[in-house]
Amino acid sequence: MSERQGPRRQHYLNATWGLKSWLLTKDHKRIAILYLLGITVFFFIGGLFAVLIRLELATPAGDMVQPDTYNRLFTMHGVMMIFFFLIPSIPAVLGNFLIPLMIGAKDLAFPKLNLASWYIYMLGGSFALWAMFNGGVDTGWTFYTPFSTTFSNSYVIATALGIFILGFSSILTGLNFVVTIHRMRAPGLTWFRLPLFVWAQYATSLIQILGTPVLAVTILLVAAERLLHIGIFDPALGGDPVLFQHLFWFYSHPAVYIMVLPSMGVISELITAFARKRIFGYQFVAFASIAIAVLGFLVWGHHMFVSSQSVYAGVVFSFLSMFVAVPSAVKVFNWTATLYQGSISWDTPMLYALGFIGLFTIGGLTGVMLSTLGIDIHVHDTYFVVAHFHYIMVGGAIMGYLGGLHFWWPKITGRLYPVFWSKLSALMIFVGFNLTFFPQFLLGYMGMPRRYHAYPEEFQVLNVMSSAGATILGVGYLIPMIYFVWSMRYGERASSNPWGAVGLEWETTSPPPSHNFLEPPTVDHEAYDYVRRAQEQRVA
Amino acid sequence: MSVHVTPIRVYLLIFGALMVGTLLTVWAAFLQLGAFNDIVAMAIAVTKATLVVLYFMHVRHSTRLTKITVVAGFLWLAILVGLLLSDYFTRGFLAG
Amino acid sequence: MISDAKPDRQTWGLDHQFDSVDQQRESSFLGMWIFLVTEIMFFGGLFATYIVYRGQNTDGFVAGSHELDITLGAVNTAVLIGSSLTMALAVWAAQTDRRKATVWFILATILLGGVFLGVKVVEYGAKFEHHLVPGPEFHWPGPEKTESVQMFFNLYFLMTGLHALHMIIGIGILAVLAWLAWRGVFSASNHNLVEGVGLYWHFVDIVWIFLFPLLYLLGRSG
Amino acid sequence: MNQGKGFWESLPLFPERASTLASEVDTLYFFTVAVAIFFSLLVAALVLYFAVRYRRRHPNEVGQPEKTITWLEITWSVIPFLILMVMFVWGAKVFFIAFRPPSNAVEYYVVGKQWMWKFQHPQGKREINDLHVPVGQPIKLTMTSEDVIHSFFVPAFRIKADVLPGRYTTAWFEATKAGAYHIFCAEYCGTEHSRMGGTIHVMEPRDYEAWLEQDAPTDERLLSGEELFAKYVCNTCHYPDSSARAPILYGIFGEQAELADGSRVLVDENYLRESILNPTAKIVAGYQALMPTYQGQVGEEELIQLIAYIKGLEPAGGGEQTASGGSTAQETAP
Ligand code: HEA
Ligand code: HEA
Ligand code: HEC
Ligand code: CUA
Ligand SMILES: [Cu+2]
Repeated sequence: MSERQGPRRQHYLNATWGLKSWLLTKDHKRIAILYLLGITVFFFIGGLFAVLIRLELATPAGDMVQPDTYNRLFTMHGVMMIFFFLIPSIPAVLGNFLIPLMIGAKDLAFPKLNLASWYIYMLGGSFALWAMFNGGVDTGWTFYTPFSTTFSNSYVIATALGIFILGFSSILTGLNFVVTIHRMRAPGLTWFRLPLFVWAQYATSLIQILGTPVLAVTILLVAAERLLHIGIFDPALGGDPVLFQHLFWFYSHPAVYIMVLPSMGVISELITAFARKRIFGYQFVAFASIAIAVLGFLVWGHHMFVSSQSVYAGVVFSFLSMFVAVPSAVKVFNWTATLYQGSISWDTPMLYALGFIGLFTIGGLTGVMLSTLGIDIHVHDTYFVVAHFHYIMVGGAIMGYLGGLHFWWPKITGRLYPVFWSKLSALMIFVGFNLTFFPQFLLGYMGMPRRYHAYPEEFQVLNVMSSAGATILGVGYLIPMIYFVWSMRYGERASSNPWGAVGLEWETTSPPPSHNFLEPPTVDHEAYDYVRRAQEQRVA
Repeated sequence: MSVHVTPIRVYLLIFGALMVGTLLTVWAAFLQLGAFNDIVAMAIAVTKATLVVLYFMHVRHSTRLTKITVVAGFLWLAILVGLLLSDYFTRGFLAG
Repeated sequence: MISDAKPDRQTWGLDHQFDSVDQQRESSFLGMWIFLVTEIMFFGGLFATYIVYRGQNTDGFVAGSHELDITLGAVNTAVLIGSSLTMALAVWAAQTDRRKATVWFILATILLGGVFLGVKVVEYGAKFEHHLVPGPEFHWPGPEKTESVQMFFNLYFLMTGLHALHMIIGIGILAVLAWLAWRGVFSASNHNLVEGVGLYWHFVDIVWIFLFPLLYLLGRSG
Repeated sequence: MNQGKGFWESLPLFPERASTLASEVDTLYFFTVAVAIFFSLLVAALVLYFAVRYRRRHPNEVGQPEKTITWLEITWSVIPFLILMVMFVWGAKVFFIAFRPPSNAVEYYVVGKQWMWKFQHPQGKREINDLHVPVGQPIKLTMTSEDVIHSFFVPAFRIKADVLPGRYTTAWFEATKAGAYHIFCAEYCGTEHSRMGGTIHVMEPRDYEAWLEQDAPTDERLLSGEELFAKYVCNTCHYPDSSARAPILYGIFGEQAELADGSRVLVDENYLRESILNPTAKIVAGYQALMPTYQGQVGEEELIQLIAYIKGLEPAGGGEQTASGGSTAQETAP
């Protein structure tokens, strides 16, 4: 791998060899790569299900697969994408790799725990895969009772157990990050000198710590009810199915911010690096992350406006939902303002960042529409909701993930990827994405319910557009797969700072040495100080 | 960093208080207080838990960060229960 | 300059990622506390469920709670608080370099924990005999709706069961800890592990401090 | 269906509007869409403009130093917040309209079941998956499920409400336009969820009357509430001068019941349901817990009949005569 040019330099990738050196590694950078492998596999499995969903929906009659199969497809699509791909994606891959580098530490606070988290993640994933190969689950990713506890004839417990196990991985990762960010910062690196990605990860970790345990008990209760036939949520046995929904969304609404906050952190890094400018309103952006994490816990009831929850609770949750939008707006406006008078390059990561801003805004604004009570009555559980969350999760969170991957790939592997192909695929993803999901807003307002395997004929045109878009989108996702793998062997070597960005991670070599820094860094300036850097360069 | 060593006397004192609290809560459970029974029982439990947290778990002599962490834990639990009850308490208000 | 030759790196148990013993100590305690916060939320979900269902099935819950043995419950509370005391003393002993005392206090904690679990087994057994274990065998003769009473016992078994599971895990960890203490691993400058386990044990005690009134006492006067 | 239409006409972009609620929801929707479009375009335009206008011209260029402008931050927090508050208040208003049936609403019953909808008209006529209703008449649906959670959704009316097992939920609408509209089940409920639909036929009142006169299309006749009241021997305890033994049920609906523990509850469908299935949960003041539970004996549809019967019992004095007049007996359809 490294015998090609120049003297062989030791770095974390070639420090030791052999499978065992990877499977027993405690180096956060290697663990990040282990996660990258797992996550990519789950993404493509989830994507494969999406392809089948879109194929089925190309025609109104439910003719390609049986209804039961279709129900399994969207359930496993949702489960794979949310729990096994998006929630761990940025934290476990980029967060793991970058947090110690960005704060000038040798590793996370608990490296062994970090490795254990990966094994727990894989174990949870194996359970879910096992359930999948045995026939899957058909409850929807939301596992609503009493369907999931009493009526479904599928592998509910195995899948739920997979998610339960995975939850520990998520909790432990969050715990590790919080301790690391509190206790391991380099001398001089005060909170307000931290990169915003670190702030975002910190906020994310808080949600993982405070929310995930509630999901864990909820899953236990579902499993207990299903296994032992005791009534916990089943009204036939004296339970209340709406209580399940409360407990589920207490975790799962904040969880959507687990998915998007890290992505927002990445975007802050990308915008500053490619505008070569300190971010506009640093403190506001930093605190917005925390505000989103905290307020995110107060709004879960907006998923239950028509669930027979009390009308007054609905009003309270709608009111509170409006507050989450404000810190999100602050972020969007600050990113935009950062571009003003910047020095903007159109490198591939920046394309993703710009795409993120637009698509997240659309997704977020439609989210606000959903939290408006009068509208949600009509569009709840229709394709409007499906469009909303794909705009944020695919158009937003995944754009951030891919942008980040393209940005730090040279740091991670020490190689560059082909510019043309990367820009082409970014464009394809953007176009394909909008074609797939924009028609779904229209479908939703028309009244097409979600989780429908067959639908009335008048919805077909828009569905065909959506399926066509998904094809473009799918190919758009395959291309990076190919050139990333290609670049590891044939890519041009990257310098330690190929983008001319500031940040501690760019001050060490690409790829970094096992202990991250040859000299332990100290910090005496703010984040994103491009002006100072330019002056230093002029002096030099 | 100096480690604060709590003297044995304090531990025994707290233990005594917890025992008294246990007896008290059993005794109070049989008083006819109506809805106040629940409140008294919970108040005693909270007091006991606070003593354990502050002294057995040394939070009284811990860093501010630890204190914040503990408070956050209970605060979030309060959020869960509070907003949950906002539904259950107002069900059926809008009947007819 | 921080280098591998820094003196305190030679002290027992300073991991490579840390620069100093203090940093390591603070990190492990923060980690432990955060873990306990997750435990609060974990049991919190159960408490929330309990509150909601108690509101919906008050008569069934009151009737169910009358089936529990207050004496056993109170004795167990005392036992568990006692074990918290011995645990606290074990920490104290470790902090003040008393090796033997540390071992003995840990063993006492294990013993009390065992007593607690033993009493729990007796209580569970009685429920089996009286057909109060949720499931097909469940039988409730009283006028209250069977489902309501059964819901009480669902939660009773889930909450005390998960609590007992935490105790069992705790006892396992304590056993290892006792062995380490006996080997003389801990000292005035190195007792983080004892303290960490102590935090866990006290937390389990706190859970019981709430479970006892909620399950055994509420509605007794009515 | 789309024959003879051009592409744009066959591309449905907007649902039919056939209830009084529909225009309320649509107006609110247009407002929020306008807000969404405005901000999306604003952000997109600024991003693109800046990205072009300030593109990097030589490799070592850096951006201008940034300054924090606090008033700007406050402005762009407060303005969205105010807009959001407008959306919230307006949305809540529409929501209350949607969930508070007018007092002159006529009551229909809906039972959801994997995977069909069963309806019952106030006159006692029953249908499956098709529902016929008159134009211009507010209609309240009282709904329950026999198995899992379903959701009653009529896009053309802009109404949706989950239908839960074990309790009653409500929705209401007033149709404004004759025609046939989709009914969907909007809450995922298992295998045939996507086929758990039907059609709501909105008819001119005259046509509706005529339709009601026709023979019931359904098969076996269910016992009426009154008959069930006798079948389950409710009348052995609850009869007009039984007051010593069990409460009189005449005129209790919609009133406050006084309970043994001193509290009061509103007598609504869910209360009646609980009184029948779980009588000990709330004991009426002055009575013993004598009443047996009917859990497992009375089916969902029978329960609906019973509750409808009790609701129809006019206040005391009206006597037996009035009671059956207001009941669900099919024979007495006006
Ligand atoms: C990453 C994931 C993610 C994120 C970040 C969000 C963010 C938001 N979501 Fe979304 N949501 C989901 C994922 C996500 N959501 C999923 C998966 C579901 C479906 C679950 C299921 O049922 O399967 C869902 C469903 C969902 C519903 C339930 C719909 C229903 O089932 O009926 C609601 C209702 O309120 C909602 C609201 C919101 C709001 C208000 C935000 C806010 O946080 C958005 C804030 C952002 C902005 C507002 C944009 C930026 C602001 C500006 C540019 C300034 C101008 C703004 C104004 C003037 C308002 N979401
Ligand atoms: C992170 C989350 C995430 C992501 C990334 C996606 C990605 C996609 N989703 Fe999904 N989606 C959800 C989360 C996500 N989704 C959730 C939570 C639900 C709700 C589930 C529920 O109701 O319970 C849902 C539901 C959902 C539905 C609604 C189903 C229904 O209600 O009936 C649809 C329909 O179009 C859909 C489509 C898509 C498409 C086209 C993509 C595309 O972006 C995917 C593109 C990726 C690929 C296409 C993979 C690329 C790989 C290849 C092309 C190789 C394929 C290999 C072979 C063919 C051998 N999704
Ligand atoms: C054995 C006697 C008995 C029978 C049979 C009986 N009930 Fe009752 N019912 C009572 C008594 C006593 C009460 C008051 C105590 C209580 O609330 O449980 C009552 C209360 C009620 C209430 C609440 C009344 C209020 O004022 O709030 C309703 C409704 C009711 N019964 C309906 C029925 C129906 C319907 C049936 C038959 C399916 C029935 N009952 C059969 C004895 C009976
Ligand atoms: Cu019934 Cu979906
Ligand atoms: Cu949400």
